[in-house]
Amino acid sequence: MLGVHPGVLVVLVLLISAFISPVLDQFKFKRFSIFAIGVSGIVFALSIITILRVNSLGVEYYHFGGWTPDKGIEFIFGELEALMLLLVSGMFFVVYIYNQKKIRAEISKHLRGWYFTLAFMLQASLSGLILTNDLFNMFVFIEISALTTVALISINENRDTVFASIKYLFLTAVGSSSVLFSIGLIYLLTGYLNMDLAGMELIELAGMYPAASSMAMLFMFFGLAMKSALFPLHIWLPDAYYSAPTISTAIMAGIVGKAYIVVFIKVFYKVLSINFFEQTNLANITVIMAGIAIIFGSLFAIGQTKIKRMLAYSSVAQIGYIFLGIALATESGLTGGILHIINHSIIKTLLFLTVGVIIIYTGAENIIDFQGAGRKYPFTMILFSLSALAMVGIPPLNGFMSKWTIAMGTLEAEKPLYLVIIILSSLLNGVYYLPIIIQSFFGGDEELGYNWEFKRLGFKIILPLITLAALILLIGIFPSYPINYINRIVFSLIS
Amino acid sequence: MINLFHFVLILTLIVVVISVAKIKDLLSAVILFAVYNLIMSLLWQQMRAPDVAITEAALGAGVTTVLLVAAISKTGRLEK
Amino acid sequence: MKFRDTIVSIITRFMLPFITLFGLYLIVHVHLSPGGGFSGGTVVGAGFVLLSLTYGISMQERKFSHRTSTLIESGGALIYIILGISAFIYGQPFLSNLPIFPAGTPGRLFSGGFIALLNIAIGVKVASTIVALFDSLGGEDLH
Amino acid sequence: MIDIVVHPNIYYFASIVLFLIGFYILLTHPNLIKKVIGLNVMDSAIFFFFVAVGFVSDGGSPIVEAGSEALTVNPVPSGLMLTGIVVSVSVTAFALAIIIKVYQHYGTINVEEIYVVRSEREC
Amino acid sequence: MERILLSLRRNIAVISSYLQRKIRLRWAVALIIFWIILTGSFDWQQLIVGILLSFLITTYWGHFMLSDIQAFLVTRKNILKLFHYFYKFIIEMVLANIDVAKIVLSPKMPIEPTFICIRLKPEKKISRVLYANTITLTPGTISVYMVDDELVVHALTSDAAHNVSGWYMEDLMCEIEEKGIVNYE
Repeated sequence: MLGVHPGVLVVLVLLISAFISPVLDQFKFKRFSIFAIGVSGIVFALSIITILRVNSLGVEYYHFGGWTPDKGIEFIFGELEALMLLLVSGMFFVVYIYNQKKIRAEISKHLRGWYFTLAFMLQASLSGLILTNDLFNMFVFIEISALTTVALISINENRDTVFASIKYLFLTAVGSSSVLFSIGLIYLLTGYLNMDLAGMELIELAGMYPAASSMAMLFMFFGLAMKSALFPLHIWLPDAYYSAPTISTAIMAGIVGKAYIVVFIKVFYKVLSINFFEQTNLANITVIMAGIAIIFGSLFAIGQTKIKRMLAYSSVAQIGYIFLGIALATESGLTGGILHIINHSIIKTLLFLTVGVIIIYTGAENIIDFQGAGRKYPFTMILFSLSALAMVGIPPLNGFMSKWTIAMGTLEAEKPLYLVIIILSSLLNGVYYLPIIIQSFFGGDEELGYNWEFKRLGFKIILPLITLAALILLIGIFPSYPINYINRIVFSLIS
Repeated sequence: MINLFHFVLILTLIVVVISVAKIKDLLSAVILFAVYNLIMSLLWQQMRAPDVAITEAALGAGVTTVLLVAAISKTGRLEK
Repeated sequence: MKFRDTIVSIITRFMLPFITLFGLYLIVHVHLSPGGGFSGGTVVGAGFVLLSLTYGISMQERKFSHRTSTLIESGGALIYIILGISAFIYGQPFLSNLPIFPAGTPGRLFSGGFIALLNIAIGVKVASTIVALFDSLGGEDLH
Repeated sequence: MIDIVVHPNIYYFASIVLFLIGFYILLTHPNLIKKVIGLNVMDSAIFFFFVAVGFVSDGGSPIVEAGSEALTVNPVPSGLMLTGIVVSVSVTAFALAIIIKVYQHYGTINVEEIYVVRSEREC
Repeated sequence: MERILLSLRRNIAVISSYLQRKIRLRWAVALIIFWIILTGSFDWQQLIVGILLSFLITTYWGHFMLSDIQAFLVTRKNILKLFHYFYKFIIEMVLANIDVAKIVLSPKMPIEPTFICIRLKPEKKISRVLYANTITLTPGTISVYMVDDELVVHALTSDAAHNVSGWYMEDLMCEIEEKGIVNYE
């Protein structure tokens, strides 16, 4: 059927459930967690169908309202989009299952319906952001996701969250404004808002109007880098990640930033491609910024005393890796970048979820409090260690594969300095992750035996944690399948 | 070729915005900002975009001003 | 505390129906003249804001309670999506015009397919959102 | 109407000037409400830019009468800007709501004073 | 005694509901006229939607519109008076505009802003408000605040302030009120 595409249904189902939840809330509906699991399960199934359909039928376009692409909004279902859609809906599914118990502790009762409205809206806007092939529609989805993210940060109102959210709101609004300005310039130059058509026009026009096109590029770069927290523009990130409730943080760290990076890839490889990689120096500047991000993110992380802040700064470094891979614009570099989007999403989500378990049961927010936590909560801390090691890049785990591929990319681009930076940063990662692991298992004074906590955690928390850990291992041990898939994406993007 | 009226409106806009930036009293700044939005909507009407003009007049000059005044009445009037 | 100025209260009572009608005019005439769901909804919502500014939040609560506004807000969005989805029945993409809404002659009111219906949904949502926004920003202290 | 000869790019120039003034307000004023105003100025400058992109000198309003084929301005940018204005207003409303919360928690809406309050608490 | 009171009250309720229906109909007519002015056409599609919306609005705002304003000012008896009033009003407005322009343009700027409080002769709220708005619309004076029959007026010069009390327009308004307003209660 022409009318129904599973990928479009993803967005629609989410929007409908977002608007149904306040109605249900008014009628004293209680079981929002189960409702959320159901909806996100459906969405997850739909995105699996989407990726299968893309595999069998190739790239498909969906035109809203039956308008032609030069007039109307267009969704694209390519391989990159399908993969990222699967990532987003999978991560949300996992986080919702985990939410079951967590939400009772962190979010007060009368806000739960509201919380799920926001989360559904966020997921819908992120899915739309990934799928859309229209520049202005992209802007609208960016704004929706920004607003819902701020609302998710400040859902528990206290001194830290209001400050973090106002900071994030201002910076993200500046970012959106500059994205919109850039879209205006692109529209002025080409007369199209469709990404493919505008990109096609820009190939010829960029040479004729270098000032306007490079300005469009600069504004777009500034806006998207601000949103995805590339190093000097990351200042909103630590506050936001630290003060938000842990479930919101897991969503933000694992998924929200990644969607903006996907948009970055789409815009800079499809629309502004020629400009970006041949006529200007912006790609080189991005590489340098990414290198600084990798080093300084890790250095800042070492200095932190709060565990969530440390993880936030580690995110800054990892976003640097992703941008490094993207901006190198070589085959391996881009492959590594996209693979690292997936890997970092999985690893960071698992890190925040495990830390969330510890925070919920012990209230430990400082790194020092983690002494001996491994003996009280061995299962959680083993998974924490696994993901931390994956983040450092220990060989059989997935973090190693993406870092390795990015390192190959630096050699392909003949920038060996960045290989050194990657190795150095891995060492720095080790410096701040390993002490926590060692302290948690061997530190502390208490003479506690190992006390497995399966009963206390319950199935609904263990299942998502184990799933994510299994994914880390699977991608680490059998990297060829995802890498082959991503290679196809990269081939279509670079050619 | 450009209409003289447009030119005058644009100059007024810039002057108003600079005075918004310079004024210390927040309430006056908000009222000047409403003036700015009204001039903007007039300009858009002159530039043959009537639907944007009507939306700007309703939202930019109306709702935004009301919300800003509400916020100022809750926080404080003078910029320190 | 009630605002006791007779001029404002009488004029509010006198103007409110006209304000509402003007908002509805903007919403219904979306495909014929400038305006549309958003501007019209804002005008209607501004009428309610005027009401609560003049007579206090209690009067507004009587006419348009918080619960109603929440329900209507979600309802407007849901109507929009359902109208869009109903195109699936005819095998058309999302938000296509349905065959049951003929295009009509341009320039007359019953033309433009279901655009007017979509804008009514938008207008309903926007009006209730404006009211909710004003309430949540603490409009009750202003009058 | 009187016409004077100025380059038509004055619209783009003006919008960029307004954008920069808005950005200046956003950056230099420590007061949060002033920052919100600056943000709005920036946004409306961009909307102005879009309207200018669609503007055709001597074009009529894009309201189609039956059978007429007069020159009209491009309706697409102004249609987009409707959405843009909506988005900007919702960001403003949200920012103001959070600003009121900031005032309740910190007793001030001046960013520099908020930093002072925060650093005092951490010491 | 109680029974009599009760029946009286019920009668009043019946009368007032009848009147409300009548007044509601008048409101609907006014709204439809407004609608026709807005749309500028007599197309049957427009008219149907207009009538529908007008009745929708009158049913929604119904009680609110009517609970205080007991009746319309316009009746068959006083419509000529009203036209006369508006005629005088426009003349006054032009004259006062010239006055204010003189004051503003003169280099000395002889302004002495004053507040005065006057007692209004008209008895109905609606006619008071109409009179207060007349004062506002004639330049140089602005009616600031009105409670019951006290009206605070801000005037640009003391002459204007003196002229406001005992203005002949007020007597005109009283005449309109006497002839026009049927006291329904």
